[in-house]
Amino acid sequence: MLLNILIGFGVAFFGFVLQTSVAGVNRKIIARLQKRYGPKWYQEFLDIFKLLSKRATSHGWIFDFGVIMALGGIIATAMFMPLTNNIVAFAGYDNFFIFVYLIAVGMLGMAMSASGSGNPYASIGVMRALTTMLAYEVPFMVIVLTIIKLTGFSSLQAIAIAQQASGANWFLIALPLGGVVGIICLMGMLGKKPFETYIAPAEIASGPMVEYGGKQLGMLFIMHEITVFIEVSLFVHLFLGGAENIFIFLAKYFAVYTVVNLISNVNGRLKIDQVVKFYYKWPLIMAVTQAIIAIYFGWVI
Amino acid sequence: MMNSMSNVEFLKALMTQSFKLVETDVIDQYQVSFVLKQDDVHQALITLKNAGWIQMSYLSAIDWPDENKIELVYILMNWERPVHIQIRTKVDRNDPVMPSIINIYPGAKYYERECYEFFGVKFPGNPDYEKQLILEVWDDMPPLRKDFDPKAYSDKKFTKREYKEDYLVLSEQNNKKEKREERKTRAESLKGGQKI
Amino acid sequence: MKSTKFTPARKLSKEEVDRKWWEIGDFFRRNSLWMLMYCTGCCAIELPPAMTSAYDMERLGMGPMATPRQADILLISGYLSVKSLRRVIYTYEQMGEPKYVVGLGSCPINGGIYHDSHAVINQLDQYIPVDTYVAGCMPNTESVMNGFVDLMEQIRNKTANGWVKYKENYEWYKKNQKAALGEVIIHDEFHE
Amino acid sequence: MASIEILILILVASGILSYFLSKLNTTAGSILTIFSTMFVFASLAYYGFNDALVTTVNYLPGFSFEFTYLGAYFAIIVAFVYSMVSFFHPYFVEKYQYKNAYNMLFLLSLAGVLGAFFTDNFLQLFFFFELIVWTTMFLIPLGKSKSAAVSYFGFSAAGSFAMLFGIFVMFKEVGSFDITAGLASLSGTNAVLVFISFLIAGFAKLGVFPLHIWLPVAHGNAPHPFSPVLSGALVKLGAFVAVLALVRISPASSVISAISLPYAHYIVALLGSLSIVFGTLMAIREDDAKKLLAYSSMSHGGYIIVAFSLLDSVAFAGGFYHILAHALASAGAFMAIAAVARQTGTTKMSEMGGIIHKMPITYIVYLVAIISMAGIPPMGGFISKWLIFQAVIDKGLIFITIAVFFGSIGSFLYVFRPLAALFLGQEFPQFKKIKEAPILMLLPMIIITLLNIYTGVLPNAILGFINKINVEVGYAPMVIDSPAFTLTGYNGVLHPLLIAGIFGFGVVVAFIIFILLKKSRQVSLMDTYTAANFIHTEELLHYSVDFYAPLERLYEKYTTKMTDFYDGLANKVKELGKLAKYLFMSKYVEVAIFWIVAILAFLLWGEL
Repeated sequence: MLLNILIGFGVAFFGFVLQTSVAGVNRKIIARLQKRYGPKWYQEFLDIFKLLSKRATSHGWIFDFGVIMALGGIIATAMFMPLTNNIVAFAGYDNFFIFVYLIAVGMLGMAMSASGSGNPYASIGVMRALTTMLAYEVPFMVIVLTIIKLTGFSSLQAIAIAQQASGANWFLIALPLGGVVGIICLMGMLGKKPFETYIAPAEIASGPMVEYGGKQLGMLFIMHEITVFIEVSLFVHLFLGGAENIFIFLAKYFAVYTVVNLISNVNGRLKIDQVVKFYYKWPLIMAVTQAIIAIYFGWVI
Repeated sequence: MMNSMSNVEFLKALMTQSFKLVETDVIDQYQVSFVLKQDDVHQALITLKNAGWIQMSYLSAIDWPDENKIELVYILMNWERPVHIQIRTKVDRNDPVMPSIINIYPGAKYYERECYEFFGVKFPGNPDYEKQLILEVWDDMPPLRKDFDPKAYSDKKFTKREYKEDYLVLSEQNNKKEKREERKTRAESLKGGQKI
Repeated sequence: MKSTKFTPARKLSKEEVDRKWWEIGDFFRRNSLWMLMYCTGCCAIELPPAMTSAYDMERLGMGPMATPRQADILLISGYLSVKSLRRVIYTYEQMGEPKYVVGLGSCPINGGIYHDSHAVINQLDQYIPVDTYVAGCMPNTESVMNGFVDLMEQIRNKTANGWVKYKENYEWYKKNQKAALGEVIIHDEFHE
Repeated sequence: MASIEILILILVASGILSYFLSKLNTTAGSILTIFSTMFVFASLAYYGFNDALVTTVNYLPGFSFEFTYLGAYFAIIVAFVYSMVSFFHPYFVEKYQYKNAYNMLFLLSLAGVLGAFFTDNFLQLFFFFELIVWTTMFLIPLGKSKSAAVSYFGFSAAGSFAMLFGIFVMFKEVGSFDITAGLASLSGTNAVLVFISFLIAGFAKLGVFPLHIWLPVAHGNAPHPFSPVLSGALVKLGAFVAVLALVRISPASSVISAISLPYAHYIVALLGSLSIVFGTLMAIREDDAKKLLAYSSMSHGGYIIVAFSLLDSVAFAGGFYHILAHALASAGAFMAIAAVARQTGTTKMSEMGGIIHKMPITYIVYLVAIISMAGIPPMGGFISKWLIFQAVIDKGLIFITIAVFFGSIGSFLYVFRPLAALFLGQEFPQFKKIKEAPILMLLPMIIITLLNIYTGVLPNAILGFINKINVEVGYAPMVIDSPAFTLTGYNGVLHPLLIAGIFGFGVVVAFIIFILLKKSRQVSLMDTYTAANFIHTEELLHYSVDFYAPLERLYEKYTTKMTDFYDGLANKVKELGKLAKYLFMSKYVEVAIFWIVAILAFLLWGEL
């Protein structure tokens, strides 16, 4: 049991390092896209450690407790995440719903702490974040329902192995509409443009982050990196057939994150009600069609 | 062209028949300036507003220390007849008082507050013309009066940076010298205000 | 025969440990400087070329930030009127330590062309400590970038300690602010 | 050895006693209420779990009881909520007019609940139903709103008369009022009739979609200590009747092959999911905290209906567990709001802010309650929602899935709003004086909080009891692995204890990181980022009015449709009443006599 916990913590730490480096590399890629030289690939590490080394301001105990709860919830979620077919901390218990709902604990903690800062911008940002969540979660859930119904498992590892067993027939290909919906919903989860309405630095002063500085902001950055790791690897396991070994995982992970990042960098920003309307129009329709085709008619490529 | 000229004519007719104008100045086809007695201003504004000059663009003021007057300029705009009107009147500089016009143009409220702040013109009838609007915690005479010396104020309030020696170096090459000389003469000639 | 007496490593005192940590922190701080741009004057126009592909500021790890809590540098770009000086002081006191101030243009240095205005202050470092000045009216972009590199050098040699000075000479700064502004925090109908 | 009859008699007696005791001293009556409810709950829980409740009848002629696990489960939950809420009485009852009647009605309604859950006879069930309806109908207006009581009574009466109709239809066919035997032996159109009429009764009590109007009105305007009972306990009565209908009756309706579910049950499930979506959307745009929670209990009633209409053992387990989890969660949330309302005097979220700095314990209680309500681990709501998801996904019900997940994500939105607007945010000057709630009010809230966590961490004991119910109503027990604390659904295994432990581990790690770093500087709430402007009033820095305005704008023009429909209906009924008044109560006696004779002739036409 202790060994499992250590493995899980290792997975979480690995996720943090991986995502931070990938994010740095992506910053350089985007810089080259804009004909700039770009920062060092380890710039994100520098930022985070710089923040941790600064002296922060605090608005009372809920402000700090929320941050701790957020980071703790996200670390706990990442500890359940399988990396490959055989690297998983708690085999069999990596239930899909854990990831969806245990992440929510972290989100709730961050929202609490942000509202506890007593800044209206923070509350507005939290409101937008929750509304965006309401928007992207439902189509995503319908697709995941289809996948679970087809495979018969809700454990990520089992789903990945099932895809590999069927001759690398990834659900991105087997359920084409669902794959598109998955990518769109992933962009919403990661808060990438055009769905980054709740950060909006020029508009509501970076939303929930408005009052943070120093170590609280640094911990929230760590939390954000681990959250991105969880969401991207969810996508990898659900739609890209997981990974036999760690290198395949790294390759798929990097590919997914870079593609999403490139798509997002040629987009503007939607208004929040436009986000809701968008998700409840095309992605939901596509998801439901895909589900009906796949479940009731059994047409799977 | 024709239309705008007719606008100016219409305007001059309107003003001359109802007020005795001290001076009328047609700047161009889109700008006319009337100088009125202080008592006629309200009546003139009402007339013009009824005639369609519904927008009070700005209330400006000019300080004339040597004739000891402050000139108020009400700038009006009409959106049907494209003519800017300047209603000018002069008030006494020692105790400048001008009844407020917020009953005619409510938007003038803040212009009057600003005018009080920068020129010290009092506007009885405007409930809070004495409240500070732009200058926060101002502690000196109205700063746009001509006899207000901003340099002295700045020296008094804001610490200056001391330099050990004056770094201004004038090169002695002739062409540069001539240039400087003629620039100086031109500046002198412009002092009086009349063009060369 | 040489004695093989074992000499234990000298125990580091607390100050030395703190200094080591501080140097490590300085490395991170000078490599990721986040700015809060208080675009008070015309010199702000020099920042877009500094940030975009001409002189890519991000390669130094610098970037714009939204709020004073997150920022390290308070960037005073251009002349500073009395009203905005109040806001600048309020913002500066909200920033988390360590914090640095960079003044762009000649106006923060000696008033520049506004040296005799009744509404513009002449010397910024009387009111808040300034770590780096970039002279020029307006300074061109190379010198702006150079100013930031200088700030990094100062952080490396621990000379960029304006925030310490501000804490030590707090009364002096407050006295200057009172003398120039009357009061810093304004109560009036627009702020209630 | 405790006999149900004895318990009911104890409740009635202590009710009457407390009436006179309250005349002398209100607090004494409230204390008596606390003790009697505690005693009833304790004996029910003890003997119920060891199924040693005696059902013999000695003193009440004509009454007969039987012990079913189903009834016992409901009865224990309801008695628990009653006993917890009764701790609030010493602080609230003085405020109300008819204060000495309050405790009596409270205890009588509990007696009615016990009878309703343990009876084996439909006429008694109806009798106890009416007892509950009448007692609570007199309790609700003490919150100073007559109209709330009227609408509550209207819907409840509709429900119970529908049930009476169903009972008679059943009696006509079966010839007995026995519950289990009677319902089991129904068939044909009668079965459909009874099914529908019982569902109407259940929906009306549970406040599910078409019959939900009374719920926010009654919950929102009921006395503060009675709202938890309404939402946590009495609403479950509807679930009880709905379970009777959905489980025991099998109306003749063909089965949809794709999802292996009868049409009738699928339609019921669709109604339940409609009520989930509707309640969520209405709760998101509600400004009164109590009404918000009322709408949330409407959407949770939808979850319960969906669970029971799936005809599936895991879904049943989820439904029963959801009844418990929602009872605890909503009781905790309502009690926290009641405590806040007692200290501040309002429940409007737009009028409050920064209560947390004065009432931290109440805040924690509310936080745990809403985490459970939103179905987030490690609280009870997650377990039940997980079980329901298992069944829904296993049957592949797409549209119900949309509703279920919409409700579960939307619940984040509406439960977070009181958190942000009421507890967090800027501290208003008028609330700088208030204190934390008194200890006797904190005690039950803390107990409920601990139970919320317990149900989320170690659900197996309770699920073991629920399995007995599953067997009783004729379904397979779901797989629970007691030593390893795991639950096995259709497509996955859940380990709540592990999740809770890992969550604790993560929090500990984060706490260590936090402690090791440099200590942060404490600043006041008003010293916040305002784009460098000097703001001196708290209200300007508190974002609480129209929290989700951009989202509300998308659907707010559709929100009044249902209420308009019911208002129209009410007007029709009024006109009918006017007509009858004109016909019979007119001052011309002969007209009335004429009409009565005419109607009698019409009725007797067949006989003559």
